[in-house]
Amino acid sequence: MTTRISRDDLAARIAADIAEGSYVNLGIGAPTLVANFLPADQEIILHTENGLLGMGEAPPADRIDPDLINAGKQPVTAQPGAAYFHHADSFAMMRGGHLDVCVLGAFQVSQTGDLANWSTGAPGAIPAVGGAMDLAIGAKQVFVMTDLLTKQGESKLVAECSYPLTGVGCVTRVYTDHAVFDVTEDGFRVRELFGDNTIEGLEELTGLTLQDQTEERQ
Amino acid sequence: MTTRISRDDLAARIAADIAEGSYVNLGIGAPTLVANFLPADQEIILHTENGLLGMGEAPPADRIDPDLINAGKQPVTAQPGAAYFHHADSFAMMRGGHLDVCVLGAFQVSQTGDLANWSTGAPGAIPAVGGAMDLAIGAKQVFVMTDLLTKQGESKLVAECSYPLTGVGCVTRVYTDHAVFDVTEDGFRVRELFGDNTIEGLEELTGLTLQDQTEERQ
Amino acid sequence: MIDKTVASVEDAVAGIEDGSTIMIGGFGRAGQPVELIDALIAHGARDLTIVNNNAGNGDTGLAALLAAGRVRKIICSFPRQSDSWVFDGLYRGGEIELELVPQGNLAERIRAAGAGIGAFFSPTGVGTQLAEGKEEREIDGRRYVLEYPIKADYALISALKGDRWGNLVYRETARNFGPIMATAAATTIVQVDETVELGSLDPENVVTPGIFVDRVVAVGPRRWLKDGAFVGNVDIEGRPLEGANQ
Amino acid sequence: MIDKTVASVEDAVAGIEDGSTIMIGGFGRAGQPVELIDALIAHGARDLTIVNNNAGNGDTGLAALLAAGRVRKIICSFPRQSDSWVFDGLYRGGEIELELVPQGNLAERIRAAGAGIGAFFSPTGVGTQLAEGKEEREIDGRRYVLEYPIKADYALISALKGDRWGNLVYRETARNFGPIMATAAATTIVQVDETVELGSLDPENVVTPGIFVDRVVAVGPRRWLKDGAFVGNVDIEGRPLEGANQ
Repeated sequence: MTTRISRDDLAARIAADIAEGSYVNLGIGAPTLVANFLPADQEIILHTENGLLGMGEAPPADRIDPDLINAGKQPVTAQPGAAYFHHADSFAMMRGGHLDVCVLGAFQVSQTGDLANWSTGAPGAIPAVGGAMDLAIGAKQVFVMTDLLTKQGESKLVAECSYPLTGVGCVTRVYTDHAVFDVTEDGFRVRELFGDNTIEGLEELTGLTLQDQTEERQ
Repeated sequence: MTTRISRDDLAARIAADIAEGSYVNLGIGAPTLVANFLPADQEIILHTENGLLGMGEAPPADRIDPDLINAGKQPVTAQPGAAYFHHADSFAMMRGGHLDVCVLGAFQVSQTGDLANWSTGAPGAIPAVGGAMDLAIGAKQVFVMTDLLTKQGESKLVAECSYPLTGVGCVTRVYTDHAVFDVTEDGFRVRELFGDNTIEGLEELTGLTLQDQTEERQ
Repeated sequence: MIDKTVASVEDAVAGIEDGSTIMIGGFGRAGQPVELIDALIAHGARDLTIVNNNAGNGDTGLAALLAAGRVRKIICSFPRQSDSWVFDGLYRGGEIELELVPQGNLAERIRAAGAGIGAFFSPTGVGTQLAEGKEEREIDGRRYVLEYPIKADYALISALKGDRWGNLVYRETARNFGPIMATAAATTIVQVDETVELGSLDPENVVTPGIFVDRVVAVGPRRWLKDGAFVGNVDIEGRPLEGANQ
Repeated sequence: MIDKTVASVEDAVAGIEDGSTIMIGGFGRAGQPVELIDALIAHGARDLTIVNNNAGNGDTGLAALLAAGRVRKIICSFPRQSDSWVFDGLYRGGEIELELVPQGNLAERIRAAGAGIGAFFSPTGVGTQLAEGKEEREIDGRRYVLEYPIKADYALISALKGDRWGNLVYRETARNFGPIMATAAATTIVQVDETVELGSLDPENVVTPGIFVDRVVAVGPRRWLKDGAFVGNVDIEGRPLEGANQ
């Protein structure tokens, strides 16, 4: 029985939902993988909040440019048609709602679309927020890419987040290794099931009442 | 008896008070004349709020460039070392207190430094404010250049402005054809008398009690 | 392939609805998107709210739009000019509504709309008629008034060059309101002298990144430019000098 | 003649007082003014409040300033990184104060200081721990928190080229916080790879106009550049690749 897809398959699944011409910010970590699956024959423009639109792939080792990095501080390139700008302009772009999609990781997503992804709230941990809160509220569609369950088997989809919030009511869709969920006024709706997953099985895993939207889409 | 200096002499007097290296905005109208008297061997950088630092003199007739104008919509040139920017950046520069001096015209200046220069408040007049209110609050020193008296012989220096205000407590110094006045916590202080003017004579013309600061400066 | 270029100014203004709020770039004539305004007049949309620094000059461009009776309200800083007779007549006749905004507050309110700022405290206008009825607050010993964003359905702006992604560069003080208006409108429509190949604008020098731009139309060079170089021989309104070598 | 260039990094940081608030440009290592930071360490000012996106990487630059015990407080968005051991140690030891600000609010608060804005309503952080105790308001159906400007006594930033008026251009994503920090400090100090003749920077492409700049010092090109061209052969920290043709 298959109930989980791989992280690469999940990245590919997300990439397939991003229309040509979209302006997209891929968060640090797993969401960065989505770039590998964007179709080469389509133009999708990547934004990195440290001041670049039209971000390209990583350079070869001898062409690393320390002045040209992404938000994860990894070396990148700039595509023809790129533009550089300063941090206030970059975050104005995000906060002003000009990005079509951003893809973020998550510790938890609540059924009202609250996102927790910046702090576990563990005592003694050093807090660091970066652009997470700006990204969370700053795109027309906020996609979350995450495993459905923690390593301890707890659901990351929750009735209410117990971790410190990144943003309130901001998530539009959650792509997990088990299924894809839309955040709606009625809570999570299952948009697509991967492998042998069932609505009932997911309700058991998450402890939530889920709406079934899978048929409507077929 | 000489009690008034010419407008050109007044412009020259103001120019002499502007230090090399200053960033200066000259308001529309008479203040524009000050540019003619800035010493050619010194670098003083002129700002025009429609998006240029390093504004130069007017071009010859066959070199007028409709894309290169000042705030009065007159043709100008750009000096080596100039920079162009958009309107939000230009007014951020003003509002943020980065200009050293601006020189403005006035209908009235009150002894607490209130400025009225954008509207006579006459019924039926079409209002227009432009950048006047931003300039009034937007430079480290706000100089006013004006005749002391209206054509009707009324003092433009007043206890309290009767015309609609442009800015509150914003004027630092008033250059008139009769004398130069500093705005202080104790009201107007006469800094310099032109021609045969006396403190007493100016008190009579203005109806105000004036402080005498002329000796201190000598 | 992303291609934001459109073939004609008619295509560029297609779909603009009656009742729209439209930002129009330019400071006086500099940077005014005259060709797009002419197309908007021909297009016929009415009951418009216009955001511009001025309220039209002479009988062309924005003044012609006003003269055609298409504008219900104008938000601007400096309507009254020596050549603003069209606006003056409408205003005195009570045929147009005016919201007068200090120029820097106008610019910052437009930027705020594009930057997702809910409102901001500005020191400009404090204690004046133009701040009457507005919330006031003292912060750190200085008085401020609360100003709200101005957003628009459309922006019509003019730039020097653009590529098919909508990246733009401007020319001299014709830049003025273009870059901020582009950020504040749901649909931004740009006339450029010339469209250029993607990749030919230096990414360091792009002033408006394409993310803010929806449609780009090439309208040909200004009369005072030739092959990208300034040749002059015009007056400040861009009319050829008498006897000039045209 | 205006000449903002100074001869050495020592001259550039001269006069910085104990207790100053200092903005330091850079996002991680990109755009970090390492030479100026080294000069600041040698200069000796202490009890500093630092504004930076991060809290130092490795053992050089900002991390070295922290290690030298000069910093009382840091205002930043992302202190914890894989190589932020210097900060981590100080923080856990209670030897440094941290004000954590979402990155976009950090940038906008710096801009607000430079632009004379008294405060602004931001949607970022609403309903989170980082908005606790802050004024909140609903505007047009959306919730916002009120954020105040961050200003500084000094800004230390890094640019690619500058002229004697202080006009600056940057390189790629090393631009980041430089242009806004330059506007928000009483005294802005810039290290550039190279100073250039006045007039050689195209006025259309100047990113920071000289009005925001007080001192400019040339520190020579980055290791990955030669005669203005990118040559590579370094790792992401700018260290030469083994066997690279240096």
